[in-house]
Amino acid sequence: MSSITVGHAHDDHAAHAHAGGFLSTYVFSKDHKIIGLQFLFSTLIWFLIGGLLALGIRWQVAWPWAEMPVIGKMLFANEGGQISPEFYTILFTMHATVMIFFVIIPILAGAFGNYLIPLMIGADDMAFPTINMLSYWFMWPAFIAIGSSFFVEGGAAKSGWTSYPPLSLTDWNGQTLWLIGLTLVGVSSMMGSVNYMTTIIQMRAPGMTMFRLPMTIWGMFITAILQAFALPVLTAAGFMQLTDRMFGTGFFIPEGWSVNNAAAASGGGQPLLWQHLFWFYSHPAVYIMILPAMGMVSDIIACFSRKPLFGYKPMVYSIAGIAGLGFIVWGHHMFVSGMNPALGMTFMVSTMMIALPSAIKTFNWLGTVWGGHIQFTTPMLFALSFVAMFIIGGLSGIFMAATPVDIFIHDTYFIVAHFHYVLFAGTAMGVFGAIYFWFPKMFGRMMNETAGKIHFFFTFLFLNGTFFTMHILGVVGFPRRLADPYHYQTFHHLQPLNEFITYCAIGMVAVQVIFAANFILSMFLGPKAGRNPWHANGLEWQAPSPPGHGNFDFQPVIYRGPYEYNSPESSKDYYPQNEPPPGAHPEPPSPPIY
Amino acid sequence: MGKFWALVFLLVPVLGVACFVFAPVYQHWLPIDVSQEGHTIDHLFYFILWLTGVVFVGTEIALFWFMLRYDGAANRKVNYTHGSHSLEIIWTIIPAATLLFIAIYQMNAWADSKIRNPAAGPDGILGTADDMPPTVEVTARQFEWRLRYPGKNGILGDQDDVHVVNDLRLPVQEEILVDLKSADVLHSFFLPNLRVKQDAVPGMKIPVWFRATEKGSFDIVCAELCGWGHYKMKGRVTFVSRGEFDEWLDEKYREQTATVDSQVAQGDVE
Amino acid sequence: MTHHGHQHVHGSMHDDAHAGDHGHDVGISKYIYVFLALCVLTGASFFTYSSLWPFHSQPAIGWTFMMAVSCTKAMLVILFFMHVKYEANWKYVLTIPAAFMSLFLLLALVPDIGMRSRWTAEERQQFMAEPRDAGHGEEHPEEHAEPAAH
Amino acid sequence: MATAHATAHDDHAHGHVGLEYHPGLPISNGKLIVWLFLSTEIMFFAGLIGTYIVLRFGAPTWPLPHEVHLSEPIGAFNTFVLICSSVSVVLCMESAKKNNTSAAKGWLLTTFVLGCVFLGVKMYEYNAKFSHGIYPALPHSRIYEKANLNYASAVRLRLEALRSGLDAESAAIKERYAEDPAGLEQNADLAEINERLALVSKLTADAQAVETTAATANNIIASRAALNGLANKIMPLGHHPGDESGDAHHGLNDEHPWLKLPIVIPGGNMWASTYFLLTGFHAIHVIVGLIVFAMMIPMTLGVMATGFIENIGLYWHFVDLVWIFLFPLLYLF
Ligand code: HEA
Ligand code: HEA
Ligand code: CUA
Ligand SMILES: [Cu+2]
Repeated sequence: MSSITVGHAHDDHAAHAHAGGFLSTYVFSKDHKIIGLQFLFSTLIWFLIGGLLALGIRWQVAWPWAEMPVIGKMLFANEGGQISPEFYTILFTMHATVMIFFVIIPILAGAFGNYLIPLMIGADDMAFPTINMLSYWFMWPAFIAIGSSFFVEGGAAKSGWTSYPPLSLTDWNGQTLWLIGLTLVGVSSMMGSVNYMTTIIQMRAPGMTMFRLPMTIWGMFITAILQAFALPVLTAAGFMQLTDRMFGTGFFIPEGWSVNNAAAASGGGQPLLWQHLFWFYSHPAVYIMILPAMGMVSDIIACFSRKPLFGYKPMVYSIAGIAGLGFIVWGHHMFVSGMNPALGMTFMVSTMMIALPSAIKTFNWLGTVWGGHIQFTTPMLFALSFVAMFIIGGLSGIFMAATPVDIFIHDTYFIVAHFHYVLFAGTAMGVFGAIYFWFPKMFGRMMNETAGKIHFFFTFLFLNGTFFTMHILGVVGFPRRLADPYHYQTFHHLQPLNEFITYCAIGMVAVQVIFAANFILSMFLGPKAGRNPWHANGLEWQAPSPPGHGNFDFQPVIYRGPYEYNSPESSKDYYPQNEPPPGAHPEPPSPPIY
Repeated sequence: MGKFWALVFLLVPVLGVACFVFAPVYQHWLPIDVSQEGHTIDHLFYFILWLTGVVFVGTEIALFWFMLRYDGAANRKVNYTHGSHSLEIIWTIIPAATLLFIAIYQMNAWADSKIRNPAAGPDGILGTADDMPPTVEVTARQFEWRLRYPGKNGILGDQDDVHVVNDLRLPVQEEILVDLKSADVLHSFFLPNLRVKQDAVPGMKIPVWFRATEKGSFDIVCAELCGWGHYKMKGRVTFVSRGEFDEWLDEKYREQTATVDSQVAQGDVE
Repeated sequence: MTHHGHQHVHGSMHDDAHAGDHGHDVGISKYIYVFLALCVLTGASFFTYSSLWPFHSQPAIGWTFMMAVSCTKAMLVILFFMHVKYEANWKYVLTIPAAFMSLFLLLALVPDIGMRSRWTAEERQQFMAEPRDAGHGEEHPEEHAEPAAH
Repeated sequence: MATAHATAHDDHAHGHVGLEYHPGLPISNGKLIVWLFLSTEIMFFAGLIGTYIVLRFGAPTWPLPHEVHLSEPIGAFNTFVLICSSVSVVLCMESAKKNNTSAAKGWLLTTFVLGCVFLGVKMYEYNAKFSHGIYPALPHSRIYEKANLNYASAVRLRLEALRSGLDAESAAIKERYAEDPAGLEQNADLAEINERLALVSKLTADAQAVETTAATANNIIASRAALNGLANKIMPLGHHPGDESGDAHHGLNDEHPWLKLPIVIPGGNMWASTYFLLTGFHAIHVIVGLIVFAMMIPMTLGVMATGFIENIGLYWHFVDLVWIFLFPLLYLF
């Protein structure tokens, strides 16, 4: 008997089966699914804000000092509707801060991690629901700190998302709020990550061995480890910067340092110390921002290729390899920073080596598609584009890993192209795919496929128009973080290209309306999904859609890995993880409990 | 639909390659290189461009081909497999070897541009008699480049120094040694046409060296965020012959002493 | 609030956790011995401060000694007070990577921060303390460029 | 591995099924999450202590403990206090295991008191620094890295400020006694102010002399000697064998604490930055532990509570561990 059929009566099992009141059910909920959705909605709103900030950047770079249409007069009345150079620095600093700390990291770990981990491993919730709830609510003071920093005197942080001292020590209050906000995000992530690790280690369903975990869970698990080991170092560094700013310690400033003829500070430290500590976190952080997406994409690709994931174990090992190597390559952000050049040499070698596990992953994705039975659904298109785009972003990383080449392209748009390819074209596309894929589970309804495909098509086109051309800018040496690049003769002739990029960026943000409409309308109007609309194998698909409190209306018992599509053992083209093999056990070891 | 999507994905390598083919035609390419060593960096860039280009086209075309070929609508039989050991080994070893090769191949260029400091002189040891004195000291500050030449006696830090702002003149065809400093925050001394870039760090004096092969005037770009005026921290570097350089330096020195003298005469100097 | 919270009390697992413990449970005396050892070791590192310590002129010896003592103390606390001696192998999975990562961070900081006076600007040297043994005798020529120019 | 049958939820009020799990480790979830949390703490302190180590050993020089009023015996005493509290926590757990609740409560209170003693001593130590002008930075800090002209002029400025303050004070007193010359004569405050003014004028003269010598001396050695002499008079540096109290310098600042003149401590600023950062974060961890202990005081510490006591104990031992390294690094190196 297939356990999928068990408990069909519970399909409409509501998330609020028990009397708890609106507040404790939807607001201060301890249910991992509600918390996951809370993260999802918050991050999508920040995504929109981050995207609008990006348009501000693009506007200025394409038409420096031109008056912004319509909203310019509202926002920058004092400057006659133009962006001031100072505001430009705020724009990219906050764009990056929002995108990285309030969108990508929380949407991966907070939204999908929360929603999927217990469901995919067969648990009824996280190990510590209260800590889980707190990890969401710790985001709010951070949202407020960062959101309000736009309105404090001097404006929001403006030293770049990397916040290099001593510049960041001369900044106004915005920087203090930035540091506080980041510390709070850090606390939230810490609580999340220790909880996820505990849950994954301890609360797997019977039969769910580590090597039967879906790649999503592996991605989340390794990400949690990365967070746990890397983030505290950033927190420590953040506190040092805070004391440098507020109590006058001198960790990041040399003796006798003074700016604007102020009295010499006591100092005794070194600006490079921040860079080391910052990148010791932030390099692993870039993998924090991609490993969960890689995991989710692996699941989606296998599902819609109707074929087992190619090389499951190598995939797992390469995630672990990326994580391990990720800790010893941070210096590649500092090749021209004044770092000891001998150190640069060692970081160069380790950086080259980190491309290796990524190569293994890429080839295994291709291997999965090869010989499959591809269903071109929206999530699949996004997942395939993740692979196509990650290759571009990864390969541009090789240029920068080559130290001599990095001398030229460091801090040019080549870098901007690189990280938007991995972050936006990679992770964000993966996230879109994941939203389309798990939406039916989250809301019990399907998203509109046609709208999804239109969304995909234009996003894909505009995204490449925006970011691929940035490589070319970088090859000319066009520097990043520049309010008016045409100040320099060398870059005069690049303006048409920049205008083209801006048009594409506007288009890209505009087509997200389709996504937003599709998302919101489908929540209420989409066709009912049923438990397993994609005929996928994962355990989450055997639970009701949306799953009720406690997730499962039967006791999951796992018999195989999550990728048995078209297995000769099964008559269907899928073979859920908890379906008993024919003959072996007529009944699951523990009968379903209601 | 599969065919359509496959073709959309085919656009990526096609347009990508086109982008890199046409960019040089429209001068959207590496700025001209007037340095002795810059060509090694350019060479490495091209080398990596070709290598990654091949990998890029190969993988993207493979993806396109699989999408086209294994479209579910065609209802072919699925190739049920969990992977292949030998394939895994192949695609681990080949990239590993390639990457290791690039890593080793570039070391020399890195050493030339950041490790083999000409200040050490022919014997390669700092602090000996044959040390090379710096040609100029560049101090970055918000938002300008302060330049200090050692003057006639070749010693920095005395009355003889010549001070200039933003207008860096240097002799062509000579090894130039710059002492790079910062007076306030981080900046970066970027000479796109010489493939030179080095951050200026407060409290540090970092050696930078290069040799220009052609006369001409080029941008000095500040490539590290240094505040609201980062975008306008522009300087010019002009390479002239040795004779012109000496003349110019003399003239600057005369101008400078003249202004100091007149200020002293007017009692302007504290 | 009517919410009960989801404190997972894993009763049976708790027993498992101490299954291996029973053989070692020699009671309080074990802790007393460890306590005494810790006191003695604290005394030992404190001894480096007394005038009887023979290596005052070679601080490196004292440092090494003290770090060895601290590591021993740390081991005692971890093994006995934190019961790690009685835990299964998972303890290595947690502690070894953390130890390696912190060491690597430290090592990578040495060439830049530990040797930060390598490429020091004169402006910094003006304000920087001098090495103690440099004394008042030999002076660095650059240091002459002090405020005299005011 | 054998499947441990663990019931996830003890409350069945929610009306959903209790699921069976296949735990990976033979420990409770609580203990696991505490251990994971502690590994993040290891990295946190690795960042802090690592920073300290590289900054300290890369510094051109570092103050001797006495120069910054650091007392090794006090540090050793505090180490001892923390070790005792570590023992009392394990004893608390052992008692709880045996269901001896009153003994457990006793050991808990002992731990709590020991933690408070540690913090008290820490406050006393901080105070010793603050009262000598050892802060991380201006405006409170009086530390200068070397005796140069900057320093000499800072001394002069401080003396000038003192003089104008004293002048104002004496003028105020004189005004108060304007109609009472006899009372004015007997006023002890005024006498003291005059005494102080005399000292300040003398010192000002000295400082000015040093400044002129330093600025005009054609030989660096003479200039240096003059400046160092001034600094040494205000606060003598170096190790003084025999004065074990750590507080027995005899400079002007010690003889006349109201002077608060700038002092020269080579490496003192970085020392203060790192010392306060490391001990400060350690103290914060102690405080967090104490808060939890305080919350446990009303609890029944029986067998049921052992898991909880073990977990907070793990945390407390970790705090102790950090101190085990901080003590030699900060006090004895
Ligand atoms: C998700 C985020 C993410 C990811 C995954 C990566 C992945 C990589 N990154 Fe990137 N990086 C960033 C985000 C990311 N990066 C960000 C945000 C910055 C800038 C921060 C800032 O300054 O603001 C940055 C900056 C950055 C720099 C610093 C540049 C500079 O400032 O000068 C460098 C230098 O080495 C680098 C290298 C790499 C490398 C080698 C990889 C590798 O992991 C890539 C490996 C993948 C592949 C190589 C492709 C697939 C492989 C094959 C198809 C096999 C065959 C390939 C070969 C044989 C070559 N990155
Ligand atoms: C995850 C990270 C991320 C993402 C997604 C993006 C997205 C974009 N970025 Fe950004 N960017 C960074 C991270 C990111 N960026 C970082 C780290 C920097 C470096 C900053 C620094 O130098 O310090 C940077 C810098 C940077 C620059 C360089 C500025 C400079 O150096 O001067 C530029 C310039 O063009 C740019 C442009 C864009 C554009 C056009 C997008 C577009 O892709 C944006 C498109 C936006 C959307 C598509 C949002 C749509 C909204 C939704 C989908 C929500 C739907 C809503 C509901 C359902 C309610 N970015
Ligand atoms: Cu100077 Cu940017
Ligand atoms: Cu990186």
